[in-house]
Amino acid sequence: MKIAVVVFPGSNCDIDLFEALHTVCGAAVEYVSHKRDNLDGFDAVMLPGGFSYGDYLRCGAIARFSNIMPAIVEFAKQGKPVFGTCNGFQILTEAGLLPGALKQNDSLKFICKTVSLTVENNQTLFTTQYKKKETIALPIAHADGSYYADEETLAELEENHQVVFRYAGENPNGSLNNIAGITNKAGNVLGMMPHPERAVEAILGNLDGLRLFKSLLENGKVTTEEAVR
Amino acid sequence: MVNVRIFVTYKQSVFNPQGETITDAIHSLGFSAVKKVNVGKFFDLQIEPNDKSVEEIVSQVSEQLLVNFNLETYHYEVMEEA
Amino acid sequence: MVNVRIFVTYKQSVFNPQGETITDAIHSLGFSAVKKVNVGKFFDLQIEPNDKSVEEIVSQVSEQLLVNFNLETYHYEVMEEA
Amino acid sequence: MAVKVEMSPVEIKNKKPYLEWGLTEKEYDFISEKLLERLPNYTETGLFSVMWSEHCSYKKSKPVLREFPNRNERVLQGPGEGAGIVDIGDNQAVVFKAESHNHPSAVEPYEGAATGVGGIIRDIFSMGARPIAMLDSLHFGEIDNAHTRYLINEVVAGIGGYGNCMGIPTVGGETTFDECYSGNPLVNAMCVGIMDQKDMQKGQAKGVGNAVMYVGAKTGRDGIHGATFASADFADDRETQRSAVQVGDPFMEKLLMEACLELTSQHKKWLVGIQDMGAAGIVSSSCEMASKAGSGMDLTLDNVPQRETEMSAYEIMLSESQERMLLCVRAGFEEKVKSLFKDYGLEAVVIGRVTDGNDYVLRHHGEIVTNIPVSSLTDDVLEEPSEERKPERITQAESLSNWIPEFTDAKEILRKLLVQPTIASKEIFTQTYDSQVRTNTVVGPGSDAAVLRIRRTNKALAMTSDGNGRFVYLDPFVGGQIAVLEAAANLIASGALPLAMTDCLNYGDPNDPEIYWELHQSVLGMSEACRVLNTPVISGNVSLYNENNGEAIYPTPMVGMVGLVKDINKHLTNIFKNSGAKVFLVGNTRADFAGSEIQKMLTGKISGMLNAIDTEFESKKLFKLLQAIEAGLVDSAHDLSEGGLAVGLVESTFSSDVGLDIELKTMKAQDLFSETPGRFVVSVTPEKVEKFVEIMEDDCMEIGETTAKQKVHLKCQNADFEIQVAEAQKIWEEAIPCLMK
Ligand SMILES: Nc1ncnc2c1ncn2[C@@H]1O[C@H](COP(=O)(O)OP(=O)(O)O)[C@@H](O)[C@H]1O
Ligand SMILES: [Mg+2]
Repeated sequence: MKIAVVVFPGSNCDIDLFEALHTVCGAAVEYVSHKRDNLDGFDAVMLPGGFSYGDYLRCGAIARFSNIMPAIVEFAKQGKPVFGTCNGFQILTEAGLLPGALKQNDSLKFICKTVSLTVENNQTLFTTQYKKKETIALPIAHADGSYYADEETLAELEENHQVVFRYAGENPNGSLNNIAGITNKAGNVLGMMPHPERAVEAILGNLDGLRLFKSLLENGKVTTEEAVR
Repeated sequence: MVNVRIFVTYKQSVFNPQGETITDAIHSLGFSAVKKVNVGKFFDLQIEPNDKSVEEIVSQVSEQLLVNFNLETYHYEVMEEA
Repeated sequence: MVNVRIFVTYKQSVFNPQGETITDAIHSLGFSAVKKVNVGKFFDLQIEPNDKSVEEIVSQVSEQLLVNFNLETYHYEVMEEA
Repeated sequence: MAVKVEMSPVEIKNKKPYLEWGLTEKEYDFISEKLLERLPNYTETGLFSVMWSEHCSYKKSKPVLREFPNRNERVLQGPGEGAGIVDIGDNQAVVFKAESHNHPSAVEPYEGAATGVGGIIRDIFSMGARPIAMLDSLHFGEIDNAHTRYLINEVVAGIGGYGNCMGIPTVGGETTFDECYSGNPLVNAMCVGIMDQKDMQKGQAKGVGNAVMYVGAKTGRDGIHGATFASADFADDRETQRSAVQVGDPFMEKLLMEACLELTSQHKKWLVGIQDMGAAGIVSSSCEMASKAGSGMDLTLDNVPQRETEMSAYEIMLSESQERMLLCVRAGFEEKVKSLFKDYGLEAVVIGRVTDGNDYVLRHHGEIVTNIPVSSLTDDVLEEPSEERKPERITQAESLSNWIPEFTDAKEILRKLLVQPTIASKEIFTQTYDSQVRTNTVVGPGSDAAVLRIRRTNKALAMTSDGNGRFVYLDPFVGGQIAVLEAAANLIASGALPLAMTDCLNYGDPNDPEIYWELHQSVLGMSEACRVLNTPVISGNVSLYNENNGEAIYPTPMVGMVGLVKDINKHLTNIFKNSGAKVFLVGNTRADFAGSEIQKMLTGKISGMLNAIDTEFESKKLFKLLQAIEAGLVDSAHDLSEGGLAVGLVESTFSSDVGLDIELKTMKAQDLFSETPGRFVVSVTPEKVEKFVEIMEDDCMEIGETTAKQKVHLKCQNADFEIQVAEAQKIWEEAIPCLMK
């Protein structure tokens, strides 16, 4: 399985994803420039955190128009795994690959800390190595992570089990339904504000993110259809 | 050259934490006369219409880029000549 | 109740990277007719004037809180009745 | 904007506009009579006024800075370049420097702090190093008024706003509060980078015919006379469209950084030299690059990318617009460099060439607007001898006996100390900094020093920034020693060997002989400690004229120090790990209350003399402790500073599972709060105690043990009390959030 880590101007967690996948998990990974127009030869694509285009206008709003985006949309339509963390999640919502939007934290401040999450759905490509309802801890680092969707969308998300991670205990940013991460309906696109790639090594004090990448690497071997439920 | 001002605000149903924080701050400065604050942003566009009309340009730019319809809504005004 | 809209913009000489980035994005969408974009924010205040006049309140709130005079400047409009 | 008609050379001589720009009459006369042998024109006078400012020339502080040791076997680059460089083995090097942005932050706290961060980051990547961490050293007034709260909120947001966007973790720093900083906050930022030694760059422009290239943001009128501007200038600026405030664009800088790093690491053949444009923009970077190489330079200002219209040569040269770099590119490789930058969406432009000789020539609109020797800007600055005088307050204090605290309820004192802003948790600030991006942060904000692993090695770097203006105010020499000692102690507590240091020297008006004496004495104290610890000063920055309503701030040198952790698995934090460990106090405790937190808390002011420090003795003790840590004998270590032993003990239980049972047979209650420097609380598992004591000898004293109960029991000669860990932690955590409301 070969994974693309997309680099937008202003991405800054690209190296973190790369190292987590490559150095820690031993996966085949390649940086892919936003200028490229195809994802030929890749089996999964990851959108890193950071401040693409300075987060000017809205977070992720301008990145959505980069050259690589049509290829990512097509990739997602084909049911292949697409993952976005933090700014990557924001880009996925702006691009319409995930429903809803991320707005400014209720505190109006950037917040970097480790939060508790409940794994709500362990049947996705990305979460099979977690237990359902398991509580894990992952770092967050964002100023605009308050998930919003209208009531109808929220109801649909809940009904389809698209909410994958929920803040447990304190809600750090005001997200509706305590949502920290969601998939699309088909389950092959996951976006989340927390940073699993920052929690894959014992020396950094947290291993709870590791199983997300391991799940994907394991499930990548089987076809997407089979892996989703 | 046409100058257009596009106003973007959160939809009424969406909680805007800024508005409340600012209202509180205004009250703590002693201005109890201010009952409510809403915050929005605006974009001033200088447009030199070519094949498309100003309305077309404004609505397309707004819809494709400037406004996120999950959260926001917009309207615009054509300003006086530059 | 009086509704006031306060417009806050960067001073002309202040470097505003947002505007340029947005202009570039608009051009890459193919709208070359848009020559320039400026970004600003606005505050809609609902005011129930008491001892102070609306002008006094608006100018004081703007100067003490809403506007950073190092970089920004403002003007306001009284809107129609709510 | 109307074009201003510039004064003629004769008008300049008569009307003396340069006085306002910071040049003295004596300097002006020296320039026109001795250096140029003619009257300088408007542009030239402007160039001299910024290049001869304290900010660029260090004319006041240079004699003092010469005291600093700046070499040892590890130093690859000392002061004189964008940043200093130190060998860390494996053909790698660490690069670091600190910079102050006090005055800009007082005027416009968000952008002032943000552009301070942006500037210091450019200093690091201009050396060819990848910035890996930021630290900040902040000093504000007391949190008892809206303006201070505003300054704090904005400064902290500015530092986070820039660093977060750049993807450089802000991992450490310090924040203190004292009335003397209320109108003049100190905002110092330090950046640490890492590089392969083969990628080392210099800010030099050599080789006749090589290109001088400009890259990055366009030039505007921002920050003109940034070095000399005063807040008063802004009061009347409300109605105008003009603003001299520099605005940062971290997105632009991120692109600039990645592009420059690609250039310095992969295309060394193309590049001769590189330097960032900091204070005094194009003029200082270009003439310094020429001066270092002994070259001349010929620049055409019409080629400088500009974002405002009708800028004069004077304005173009003096602008302090951010996010710009100057390159010297080997002739023939200009197009290659352009296309590299274009790939990142940036424009690189040839603005001139390196020339033979020593002439600094500027052309604008077809005219030569400047033609002066390069060296007249960089080397011929008149160093002015400064007067020095020991302040009256110190002479007086010498004859008085020192204050000793008196109280009955030690527990109440401890509780009150824990909520003093300088001691209380700073998490409300540090959690707005991304401290983890790039996933190397092993220890982030909150411990004695931050620790970052170096990928693909077994090593780590520890880093800290420290300063304590109160001590320096009471006794500049000893205070200077303590500042260095404390930084080293923070590194050692983390398991690192101190390598070298940088500094920001924040003082008042140096024309005041008492202030100059403080500057001189404190640098002597710092230098002495540096020599003994073998931590040379490899870079630094001076910020003078820090005054608030005519009152100087405390003399506040900030020390930024970096250390090497040889085995990452041996690094330590300040938090106790296990119950049943033996707790030791390392270092002797004296009655050191002058300038202490308890003195300030109980008397509302600071006073007295500091006890002398034997740095040789302190250094031996520090290195013994490091030896014990490197031998894996120690579980946790915390160096003691503000609040003394009692505060240090309690802090080390926070967020752990353990409590403490401590008995101090030799101490009275007041000693719990003494701030004798060079002390540590360490915990050692019982089976390692013997070996630990063998190394530490009588520099350590067993004082109790960690327990499984969640409370701290403290007993000394005349006090015996308990405090719940949860309760202590809660008041410590809530103190600043509560004050900031
Ligand atoms: N207090 C100091 N201690 C040691 N070196 C200093 C000090 N102040 C300045 N320097 C050195 O002098 C040189 C010029 O400093 P500075 O003008 O602040 O650099 P920059 O141009 O990057 O802003 C640098 O090499 C710096 O490290
Ligand atoms: Mg410490």
